[in-house]
Amino acid sequence: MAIRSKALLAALALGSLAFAEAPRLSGADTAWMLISTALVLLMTPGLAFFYGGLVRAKSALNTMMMSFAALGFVGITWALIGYSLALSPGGSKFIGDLSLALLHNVGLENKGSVVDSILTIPHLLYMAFQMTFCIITAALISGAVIDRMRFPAYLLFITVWSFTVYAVMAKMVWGGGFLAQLGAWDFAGGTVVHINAGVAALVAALVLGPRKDFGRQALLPHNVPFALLGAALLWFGWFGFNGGSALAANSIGSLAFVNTMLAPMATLVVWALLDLTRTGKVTAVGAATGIVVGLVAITPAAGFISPGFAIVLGAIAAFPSYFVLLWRARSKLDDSLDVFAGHGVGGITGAILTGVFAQKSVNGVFDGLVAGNLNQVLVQALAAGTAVLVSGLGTFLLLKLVSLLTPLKATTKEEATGMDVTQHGEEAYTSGEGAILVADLPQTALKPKPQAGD
Amino acid sequence: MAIRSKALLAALALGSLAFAEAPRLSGADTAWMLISTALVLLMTPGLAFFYGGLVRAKSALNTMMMSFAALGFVGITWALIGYSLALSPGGSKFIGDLSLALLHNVGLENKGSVVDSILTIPHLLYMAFQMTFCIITAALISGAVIDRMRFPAYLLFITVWSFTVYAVMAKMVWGGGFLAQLGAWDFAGGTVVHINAGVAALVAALVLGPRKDFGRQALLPHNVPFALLGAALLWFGWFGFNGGSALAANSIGSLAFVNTMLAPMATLVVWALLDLTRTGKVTAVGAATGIVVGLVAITPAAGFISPGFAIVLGAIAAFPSYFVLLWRARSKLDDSLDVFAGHGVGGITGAILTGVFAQKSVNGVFDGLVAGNLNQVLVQALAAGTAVLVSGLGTFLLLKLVSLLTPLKATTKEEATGMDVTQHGEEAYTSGEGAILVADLPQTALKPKPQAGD
Amino acid sequence: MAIRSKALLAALALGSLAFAEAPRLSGADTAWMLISTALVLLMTPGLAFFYGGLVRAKSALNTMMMSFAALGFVGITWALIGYSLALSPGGSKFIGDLSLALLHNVGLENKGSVVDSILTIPHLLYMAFQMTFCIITAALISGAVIDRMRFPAYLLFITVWSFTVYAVMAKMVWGGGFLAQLGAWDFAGGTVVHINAGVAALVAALVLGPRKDFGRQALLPHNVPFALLGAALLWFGWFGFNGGSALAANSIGSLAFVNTMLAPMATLVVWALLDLTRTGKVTAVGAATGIVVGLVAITPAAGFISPGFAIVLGAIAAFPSYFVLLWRARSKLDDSLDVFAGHGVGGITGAILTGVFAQKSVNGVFDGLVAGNLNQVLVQALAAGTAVLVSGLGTFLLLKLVSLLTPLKATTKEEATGMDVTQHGEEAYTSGEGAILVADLPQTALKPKPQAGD
Amino acid sequence: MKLVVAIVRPEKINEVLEALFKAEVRGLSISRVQGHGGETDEVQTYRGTTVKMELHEKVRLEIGVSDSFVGPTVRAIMAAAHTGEVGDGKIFVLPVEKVYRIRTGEEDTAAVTPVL
Amino acid sequence: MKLVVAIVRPEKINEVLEALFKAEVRGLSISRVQGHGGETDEVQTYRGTTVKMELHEKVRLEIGVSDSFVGPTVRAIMAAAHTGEVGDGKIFVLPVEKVYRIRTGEEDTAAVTPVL
Amino acid sequence: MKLVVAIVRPEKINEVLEALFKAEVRGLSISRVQGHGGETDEVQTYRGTTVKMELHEKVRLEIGVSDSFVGPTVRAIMAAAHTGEVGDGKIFVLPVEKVYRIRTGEEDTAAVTPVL
Ligand SMILES: Nc1ncnc2c1ncn2[C@@H]1O[C@H](COP(=O)(O)OP(=O)(O)O)[C@@H](O)[C@H]1O
Ligand SMILES: Nc1ncnc2c1ncn2[C@@H]1O[C@H](COP(=O)(O)OP(=O)(O)O)[C@@H](O)[C@H]1O
Ligand SMILES: Nc1ncnc2c1ncn2[C@@H]1O[C@H](COP(=O)(O)OP(=O)(O)O)[C@@H](O)[C@H]1O
Repeated sequence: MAIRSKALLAALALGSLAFAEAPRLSGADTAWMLISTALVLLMTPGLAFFYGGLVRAKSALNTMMMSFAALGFVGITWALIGYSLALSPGGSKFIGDLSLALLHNVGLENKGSVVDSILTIPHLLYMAFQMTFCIITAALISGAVIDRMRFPAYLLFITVWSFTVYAVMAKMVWGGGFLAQLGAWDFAGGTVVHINAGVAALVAALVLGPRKDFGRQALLPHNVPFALLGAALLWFGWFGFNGGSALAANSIGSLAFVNTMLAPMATLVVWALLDLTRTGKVTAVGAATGIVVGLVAITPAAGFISPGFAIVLGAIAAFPSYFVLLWRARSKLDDSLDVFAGHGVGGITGAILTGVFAQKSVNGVFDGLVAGNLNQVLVQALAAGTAVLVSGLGTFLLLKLVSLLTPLKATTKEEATGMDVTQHGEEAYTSGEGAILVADLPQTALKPKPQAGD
Repeated sequence: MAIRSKALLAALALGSLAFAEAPRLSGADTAWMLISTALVLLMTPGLAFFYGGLVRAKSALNTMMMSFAALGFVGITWALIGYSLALSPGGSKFIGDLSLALLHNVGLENKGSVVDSILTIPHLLYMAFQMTFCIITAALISGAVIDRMRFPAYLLFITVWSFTVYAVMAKMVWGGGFLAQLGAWDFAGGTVVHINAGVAALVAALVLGPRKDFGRQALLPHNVPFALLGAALLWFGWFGFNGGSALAANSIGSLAFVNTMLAPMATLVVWALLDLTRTGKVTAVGAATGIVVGLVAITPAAGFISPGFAIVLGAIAAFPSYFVLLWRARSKLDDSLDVFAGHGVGGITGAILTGVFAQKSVNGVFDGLVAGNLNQVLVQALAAGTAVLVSGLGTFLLLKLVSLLTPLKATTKEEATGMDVTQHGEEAYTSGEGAILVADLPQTALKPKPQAGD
Repeated sequence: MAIRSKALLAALALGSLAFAEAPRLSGADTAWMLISTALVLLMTPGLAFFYGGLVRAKSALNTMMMSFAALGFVGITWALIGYSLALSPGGSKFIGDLSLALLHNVGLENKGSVVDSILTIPHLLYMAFQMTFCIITAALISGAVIDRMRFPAYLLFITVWSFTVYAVMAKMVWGGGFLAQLGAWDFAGGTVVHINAGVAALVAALVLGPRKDFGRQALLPHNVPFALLGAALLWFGWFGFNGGSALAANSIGSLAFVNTMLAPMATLVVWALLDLTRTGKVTAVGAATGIVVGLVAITPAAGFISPGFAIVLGAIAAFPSYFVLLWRARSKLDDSLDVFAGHGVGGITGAILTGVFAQKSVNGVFDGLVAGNLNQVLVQALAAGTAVLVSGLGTFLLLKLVSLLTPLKATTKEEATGMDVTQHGEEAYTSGEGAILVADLPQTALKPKPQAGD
Repeated sequence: MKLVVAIVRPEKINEVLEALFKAEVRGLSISRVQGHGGETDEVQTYRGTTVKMELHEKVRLEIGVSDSFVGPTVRAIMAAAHTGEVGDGKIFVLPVEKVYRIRTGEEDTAAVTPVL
Repeated sequence: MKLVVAIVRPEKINEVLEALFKAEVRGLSISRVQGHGGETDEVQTYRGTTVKMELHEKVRLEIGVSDSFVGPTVRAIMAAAHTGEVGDGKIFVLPVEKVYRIRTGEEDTAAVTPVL
Repeated sequence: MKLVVAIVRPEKINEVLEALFKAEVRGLSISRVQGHGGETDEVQTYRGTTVKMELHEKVRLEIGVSDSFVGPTVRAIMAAAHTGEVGDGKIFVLPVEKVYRIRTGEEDTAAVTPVL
């Protein structure tokens, strides 16, 4: 089944025959995958700043912590069980088995993975690379629930979500499961990561309901430079995300890499021009958003389409997200940081355009509409639809389940005080005035100076 | 003509014979160039923070956007036409032809580039690597015009500048053009990038004229930590900029890389000591500036001189920039962020010192003054002079041209209000107080609460 | 003696025989070590933000500059003399000789280093990689003395410390010296970097004494997002720190890399749960701290233990640091940013657990307690103890020496005003109000407007 | 002439502004302050350091009004800033001897009557 | 004794300070405030959210002066802060009952007479 | 009713607060201000630009008190904020005509008497 895996695909694309016998470990591929893994890991802190800059100061830490916490809770869960359920060679068309649980059989040789037929790096490194995808997918959801979801409930939610909803999606697409067999292609995670996160975010926003101030007060970004920094780190990390999805430092990796430069550039340009025509001003928040949308849209197509089409895809992708975003802000839907408009809509656009612009002459594996294969578009759409259903339903049930164990939403009083103080007992920016050291400190702390009293 | 290209040079430096027949794709070189390209791309956001931290809060976004916008507008322009005009094998000694326009003939094989004779990575990746150079060069100019140049005029300017002035400079030096034939060497862009940007900035500052507050009020950095962050990201990215300019993970690449560590370290030390002796205090803004100046100066020499001389070069390079910078602040010239003092002067210093410290025993290709070849110094100076002329003249004409289409400068009233609000309709840091959601929002938005009215 | 070096070890671990004859330069290893070196260099700016975010705004620049300055002063010192004293093949069991001083004999071939037997990259690059370790070790100490140590005294201190205390530690462990011969293992610097820096910090805090406000006022973080950014950059860079310590893009490098992901994730989870049980809230500062502690603890073990044990090690490592940190804040010890609790305690924990979890079946070289070799635990403990003595004594003497030349501590008045203003003549965040340009500026500067006077 | 100084909750400021504008009070200045009163202090922890935050974020309004406007101004604030929970804030009415509008030099009532 | 409270444009503050120092007024405190008055509001857009910014950045000066200094102080501010455009700001003169200099315990006039 | 406005050193604010609470003064608001007085200006340099910083960080307290509390309040501040160095700050006592507690509508003394 692994035959559908993005990795093998990348290999096939090279038309290499070498893969008759098992591939050997490659230093060059290992070097590239080491750095790619580091790059994708960096995306989650990048997301923390992208999101954190867009919220009010009193929820900045809460927003950032939702991403940082995923690095710990989702990461460890992936190592213990998530990886096995998502990408073990065995299992069903929808979920893996436990053969790789607790990193059992995940060694330093290029053996035992679902992509063995083309794996040229240690299996352990492949597991780690995939881990970073699971982490950021879970963290992406937080953009819809920041500023009101109780932190313990959030931790429980993403932890379980990562080895259920995410594992199923990964198995179906990359584990040689249902969608892979269907003939759907997803180079680096348009379906598994972005549609999945976008839809989960939409559902979570609906289940939690809006913040008390939503629609009545302007909830403005407290630090736009942080959002720009986040977008920059996301872009930087995305080179590992897409470029690394070839699992090798080869031509397909290079193609995916360069398309990951070109598409968001085009989206950025179109987004800026849309801003300019609509309001007469090019906004910075818009630029940051445009970059991310372009990155989302190229993800499923990165290794499949020509650079020229990547520019076109990036340009087209600006429109649906731009207008859904405008609509959303006027709606009653408090998907606070527009995860659905950005990742859900952007992911669907990308998934379908992959079916449009793919060319066997480029990727060596399959043709899209431009090469006369209309069918691929339908398959891609079907896959996107399936993802919407699976993710939406799974997320809904899981949130309901969690709500039985612990309340999901903070009280309006806590919201008013600010989530940083109420959920984390900290403020992002403190001056220290009026902060009195409490009693369990050395006595001197209580009476700043002998004579201070009188 | 490509024989003069920095890439070939790097190759020759290895004294390799393999280049009789066409080189093969190398996974190791591809891995290194993939990450190098990502690193150089990251420099532009780094520049956004370096510049953005040094301006007043009310222009922070405007300053950052001038860099981010280059990522889109210059990047796409490069793909469509800039690359072909700059680095197509054909064309004249001053400008390329259109044979590579629209990425035509820019494929996944190591064929069709101006550096074919030594290219071991996909041509497409080479194009992308060069793209990142063009982007940051254009963005560098913005430091001279922030806080007063109308944003639409800026967008038009850098877009055209990138496929005219930059393309000509690149062709002359790296495209086997005029300066290459002259025997001038520029390893990674001292001439093409830094002298070019520095002089363009000087001209732009003169054409636009100073900000209304310049020389009357202290215009201080609103966020020095951002400037330090920017300097750090620039340094980090510069390893790809210089190290990657060998186009291979080889000894010359390593030499260029290590020199990119040593030179700015020396500049930083000297700069700190200059600060200490002059004012008794080592400044943080000075440290950030010193690092960048050292990076600029080593750029043309990185792969040509020994590590020992790199330290010397870095130490020397501190002086001219340090004092030009002092003079500038007291002058009437509002090169707001000292692009000329940093990149222009630093670039010229580096270009000439390249002619001084180069050794065939190190780079395998040419000798400088220290090896008894005085002539090389003159050639380097001549090349620098040519760059000053071409860049200065080209930039001047282009700005005049743009000014015919749209005013270059914001009104003093707009300046007083702040460029973020007037050009982008945003503020970098908002608290949300007194921000009223406007009418096209759900009714609830207008009356925060039923009873709020009375 | 080099036989004990971490590098050779990594090689042996491959069970390769190739090392009978001298190894050849490898493009793949060079690519990986180039990026690893860049990553470790980035850690020092990362540290600047981790530390800088945790201090009060009035000392933010001072804190950041203590790291940035190390990039210059320690870096250049290393190139001139430090490297030779630390890692020249010759010399005694405690200090190297001057054979590699001034980068003499440090060339582009893989010759002349202490790890020649397995070196597959240019010697110059190996020197640069090691340089980045020395820089961050010195910078780490600053966390104990920020907010009160005079900057010139600090510069003098770290410069000399780097080629004395650090050089001795490096020689003993990695230069085939005393501890290497003893049979102690330190994969990437638990002893040389973290125990060393942690103990030096403890001593420095004691020698300088506390800040005047310590224990009387709450000294709170002025910018927690900066601390999170710093932790993220540290983690990102740490992949080069540990992964690069294999000196090759091979299986051991991959193992070290993946363990560098897993261990801090486990520490982060445990730290969050400790916070949750103790105060009912998961703190952001705690998350950042937990990540760093986990990274410290895995450092000596990264290439020696299985991924499963890496998770266990990370989880265990949270406890000692967490509670030492609690105790410290209530004590009279002003180790301001808990360098000892984080790096000292974390380093000792890691060093000893390396002796517990190491398995020859994994690292190919030696067994720990879990494989029945109790002795290794004792050796590791002995090595840690030696490091504590050497570092503590050396640092103490050096500080006393420096204090003879120039006062170590700022006056309480300077402390009250803030170190940024008094040591650097700058403020991190300025609004420009009431800042009057001084006389040596153009006349216009003095009278903002003709009519402004009356 | 009077100067009305009011301390209100930050989350209430926009409602207060609307109420004032409805009451034809258009000239005012606000600033962020931190206040102490009957509110219960929150505890915060930074690494080992536990602190009691004795100050809470508030917004201070400063409104110069002619005597006839004091009543409407106070009532508007009272209504819009009220939650009933401890921490709603205070209003102080101070006497003013003279007011000038810098742009025109107008004085007193004229100085605070909005330009139309 | 009087307390002069003035609201001026941020871009004018340095000129105002110079004018005050020229007028021998050396003791003062300033703070950033946001003001509403006759200024036209700017519109800002953040993603889909469009807002009207009803407050503008201003600087507030607080100057305690002895009666004889009120005139010069007001005149200095008036002159230096003036642009003629809507938004120049206001000056309020408030009565003060007592002034203390913390360092010396000096009161009233003595408390605000600069140390030489 | 009086409004006590005090300007003190930032590094002294926590001591001042403690002293006030000891004196049963529990209702107050503080804000960051920048002040100019007799302090010597520091010089700062940013690249080539050298500036004289004429303003120093201070904290402003605003305390509404009933007449009987004016004395204790002033004394508490005087004692706790004092260092004897130039720059300790000032205290101004202003008359207040009316005080309201927004939560309850209580007026004057009742409005500033802490809730227990
Ligand atoms: N006497 C006072 N002087 C100045 N400000 C005060 C005074 N009392 C209260 N405040 C401000 O009002 C806020 C709320 O007051 P508080 O007494 O806590 O609530 P309430 O007014 O509902 O009893 C405080 O945080 C403080 O900012
Ligand atoms: N009645 C008032 N009370 C307090 N501040 C005021 C008042 N009126 C105006 N201001 C302040 O003065 C600024 C300018 O006032 P505005 O009426 O807009 O301009 P002008 O004074 O030129 O008519 C406002 O932004 C506000 O900060
Ligand atoms: N006349 C005044 N009006 C308002 N604030 C003042 C006045 N004089 C001084 N201040 C404030 O008090 C602070 C200290 O005053 P200063 O004269 O420097 O010291 P001292 O009071 O010890 O002589 C100043 O920085 C300023 O904030």
